[in-house]
Amino acid sequence: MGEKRTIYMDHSATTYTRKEVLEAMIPYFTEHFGNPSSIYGIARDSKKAIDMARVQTAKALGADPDEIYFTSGGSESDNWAIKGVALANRKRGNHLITTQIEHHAVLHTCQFLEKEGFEVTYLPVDQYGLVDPLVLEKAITEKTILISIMYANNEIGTIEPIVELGAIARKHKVYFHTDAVQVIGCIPIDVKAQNIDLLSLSAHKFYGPKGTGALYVKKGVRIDNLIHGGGQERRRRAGTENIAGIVGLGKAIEMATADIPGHNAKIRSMRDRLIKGMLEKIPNARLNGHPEKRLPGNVNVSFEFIEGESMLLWLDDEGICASTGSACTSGSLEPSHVLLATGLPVEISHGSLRLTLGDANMEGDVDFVLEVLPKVVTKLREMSPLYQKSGKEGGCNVQ
Amino acid sequence: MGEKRTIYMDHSATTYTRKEVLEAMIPYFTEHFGNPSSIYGIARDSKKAIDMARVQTAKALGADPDEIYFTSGGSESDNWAIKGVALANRKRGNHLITTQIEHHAVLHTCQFLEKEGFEVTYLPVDQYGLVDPLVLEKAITEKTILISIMYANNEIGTIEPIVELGAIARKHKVYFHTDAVQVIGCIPIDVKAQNIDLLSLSAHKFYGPKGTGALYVKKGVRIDNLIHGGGQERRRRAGTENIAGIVGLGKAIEMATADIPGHNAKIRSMRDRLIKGMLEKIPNARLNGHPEKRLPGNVNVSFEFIEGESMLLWLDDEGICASTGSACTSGSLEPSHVLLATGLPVEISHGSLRLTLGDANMEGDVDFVLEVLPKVVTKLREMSPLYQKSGKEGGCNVQ
Amino acid sequence: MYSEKVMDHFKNPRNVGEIENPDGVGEVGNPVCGDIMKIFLKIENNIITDAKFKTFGCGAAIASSSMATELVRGKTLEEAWEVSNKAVAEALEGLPPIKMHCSVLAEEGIHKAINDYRKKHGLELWVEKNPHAHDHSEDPTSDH
Amino acid sequence: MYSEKVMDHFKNPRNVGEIENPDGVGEVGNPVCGDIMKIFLKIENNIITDAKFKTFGCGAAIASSSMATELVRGKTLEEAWEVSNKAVAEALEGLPPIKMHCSVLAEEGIHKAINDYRKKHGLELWVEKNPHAHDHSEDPTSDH
Ligand SMILES: Cc1ncc(COP(=O)(O)O)c(C=O)c1O
Ligand SMILES: Cc1ncc(COP(=O)(O)O)c(C=O)c1O
Repeated sequence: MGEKRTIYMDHSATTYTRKEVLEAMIPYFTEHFGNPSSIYGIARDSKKAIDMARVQTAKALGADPDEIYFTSGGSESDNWAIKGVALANRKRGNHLITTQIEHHAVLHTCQFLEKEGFEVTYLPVDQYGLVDPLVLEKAITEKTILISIMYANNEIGTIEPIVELGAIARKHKVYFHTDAVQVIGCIPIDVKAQNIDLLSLSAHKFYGPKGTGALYVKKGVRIDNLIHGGGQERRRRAGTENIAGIVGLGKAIEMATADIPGHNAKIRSMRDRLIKGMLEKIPNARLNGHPEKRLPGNVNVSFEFIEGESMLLWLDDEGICASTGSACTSGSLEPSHVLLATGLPVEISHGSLRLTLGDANMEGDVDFVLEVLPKVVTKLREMSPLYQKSGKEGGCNVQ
Repeated sequence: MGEKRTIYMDHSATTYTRKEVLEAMIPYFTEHFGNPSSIYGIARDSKKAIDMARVQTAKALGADPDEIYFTSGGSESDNWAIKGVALANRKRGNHLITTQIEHHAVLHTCQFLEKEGFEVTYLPVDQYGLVDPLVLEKAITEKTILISIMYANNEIGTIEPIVELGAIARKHKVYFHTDAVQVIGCIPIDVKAQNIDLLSLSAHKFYGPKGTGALYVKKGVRIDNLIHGGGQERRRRAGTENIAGIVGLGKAIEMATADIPGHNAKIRSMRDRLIKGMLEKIPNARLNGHPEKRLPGNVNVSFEFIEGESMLLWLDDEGICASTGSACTSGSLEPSHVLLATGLPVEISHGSLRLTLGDANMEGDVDFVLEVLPKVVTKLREMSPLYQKSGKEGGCNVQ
Repeated sequence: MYSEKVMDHFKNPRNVGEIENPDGVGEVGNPVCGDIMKIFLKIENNIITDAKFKTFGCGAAIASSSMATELVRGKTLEEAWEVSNKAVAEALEGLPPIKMHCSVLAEEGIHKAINDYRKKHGLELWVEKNPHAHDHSEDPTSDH
Repeated sequence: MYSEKVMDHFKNPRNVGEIENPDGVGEVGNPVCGDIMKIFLKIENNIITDAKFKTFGCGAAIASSSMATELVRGKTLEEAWEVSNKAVAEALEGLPPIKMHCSVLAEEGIHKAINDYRKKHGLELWVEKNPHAHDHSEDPTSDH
């Protein structure tokens, strides 16, 4: 695969660390390496750097700095938010509400809590992946202590009506958590205006380093610790701080939120051209997710009669980095739980492709994908026993 | 405090990241940044890098690579080991054994489990901080499912008889976890020969980056996940991998364990000269911890009649970075739980100083500290109402 | 994640296509599970003179079909019946553990096509020795 | 963590020492808690003409003793009694929340020394207005 250009269209899986971000981080490995809990000079430098990252993060979310807690990433933030609130509020009730299309960091945490005696309602979504606020409201019981609904879905890019959903939670005095891992830099966040009590984010989704995230916890929310130990993060998250990572997160969120409309306009125009081109050039293809309420960089299309991984391998051969479901499950044999929740038939969901655009892309990348992809689909369809050259009615020829 | 030289004697709190380690990490931020769960080329590079770090870590511990799980640090590893084993083995029993001198990452985790219905025995230690294997054996009941004893203490440097303690655990078929955060690069580890079932470590204690650690879990040990979600770390620890951090951990552990005897010889000779000099030059001072069974870099001395923080501030003024108890609690008003467990009176434990030597030190640093410290102690004693110039009998003049 | 051999057979699959008027056909798998293999055999004098396939599935499924058809060509039916999933996986220089079922599918496809032929010719159907004898064990040369 | 003013009073503490034949002495705190302050006052015509201290404690404890003795010098006993812990902390340009108790200790030390004087002179002892009135609140200018 030699010297070919790499076209990275998997920004929802992870992003590179921006140059400016890495540069901001470097001094904290070797020079200002002191443990921020110590009192001497070099430790005070680390402490100041963390304080600054906290201010940057708070500003990007419309929060107070002392509502921001740094973690090791989106998964830890999700685990902490959900287990922490569940355990701390057990006396008030044992019912949680989430959706069928959450990331596994939320779903598996909820399943863990079910084993511990909690009850969880997994809300359905419509064909576009949208949660219906009325359905949420009906699901709330006297025992509901937490609602956790993602801001936007990582696979199909659907943006949920968070403000409305949060307002319902608030009306019923139930804590509202949102997994905003995919939206930082794409949707302006204002936790106060948007009725959010807890919010998870992860730096490597917005050109920051991997292994660093944050949880916003509104002042007054009752939450247990997930990682117990030393007094870091105002006694709420133990462990010597990943100073360089935190500095990187702060810098990255500042840069990612500096001009969201400008960033989105550029990405969205590439995305729309890509979707249009794919659907025009390739028959028996359908767009997953919502046509408008979708992340600016997200393209998710299903191609009948073929399987996703073999598409990825061919695209990789052409230097195109893409994914099927979410990256974490692409080693798996199960079809995407998100696509199934939108009602897509299992056999078709196997043939879905996710391309997520971001700062690494240029218009030419779109052209190249539109040139390569139809050939790949044709090649695979030609060897598929499901594909009848006669046309669409090929369908699924189950034994 | 301007242009003065900084003498870093707080290696147990954290270390700088070694130059070679940082260099190994850099490409994984910007170039090989792919999500290792993906299948395309750049993601395979990340995957390979993680595999290599796993091999390096396994080798340093005498473990198999697939017994190593990367985490966000020592605290997470401790939390995971203890909660994970406790929850997964609840049916067999609800009793845990640990010691009174563990790091808070262990102690607070155990306290959390006590709230969840587990019973915990906190073993006492002798005046040197040693756990008595006979006392451990007596504490084991039919319900004991986990014994967690640190390899060496972070405050007083005492090295526990881990091999013997582990053998007792094995004899009684109880899982044995050790917090080895302080010993990597100081004591050769061989988990098989040393009867260890679970072992926590943290990269920033051996010249690796902060925010990365590992948990060794012997094959077959029943353990629940702590962070649920994606399938990373063979489905045991969710979250997009901190690739750069993991690469740094691998490189750091390889370098730290390449020549342990040589490293220790150098550090130990500085340590011994420092201890000897301090005790000779400063009256009413006593060494905490064991005279021989102690970490090569650890010096922990109590000075009567004065308080630790004011010592630290004066030392900082001279460019010397030191600590009182462990870094995480140095913002706290409580005297060290470790010193109290060794039987040191509270008022004296307030006046203790920890100096931990490491690769940043040279012989000249020892001379400088031996020159400065006696003056600091004298100055503070002169303003202490507890100090009677007449001599030792001053003692503690409690109201 | 895949060996070079797998990638070679994925990118340059041997024997793709259908055989007109095949002597035996076997279709296995299920689109719901994400893979279907259809094996076509030409059989003359108890010998497989041609083998082709069509496959809907992942890289490993395509490579396994390609390799399996390669392996049975020129063999007697008895010999072809003995081509195990393990043999397919080994010929591919290993498959990741979660992909071992693809080689199983290929073995089953061949068996089904052979029995299709035997049925058409009024011969007694051969039975799988032990449906659980397929080697699903982890392949130490690969990882997932 | 400490303001410049705290560091100045810690590094160059004013009024360290004992007063020979003091008119009032107050010792407060407890070595078990990690701080003891002993305040010595020289009082002439109801006015504090000299104040000294000896302190066992952290940086904030030493700085608070230094500042408190500075603040009461030259004051009448009535005025000195009104020097609150908050005044001490403010004069130090703030103390970290977990260190506010050091300023409380300083106030108490002064009070105790004044009452020691009053007792020696057969005067009625003054009582703390409200033992809980000390300002322990978080100081927004600092952090811990
Ligand atoms: C003995 C011991 N255990 C656990 C930890 C926690 O490690 P970390 O701060 O990397 O989470 C530390 C250090 O802070 C330690 O010294
Ligand atoms: C929506 C969503 N939530 C949570 C996560 C988990 O974040 P991380 O991998 O940083 O732990 C991801 C990404 O993997 C995600 O897309």
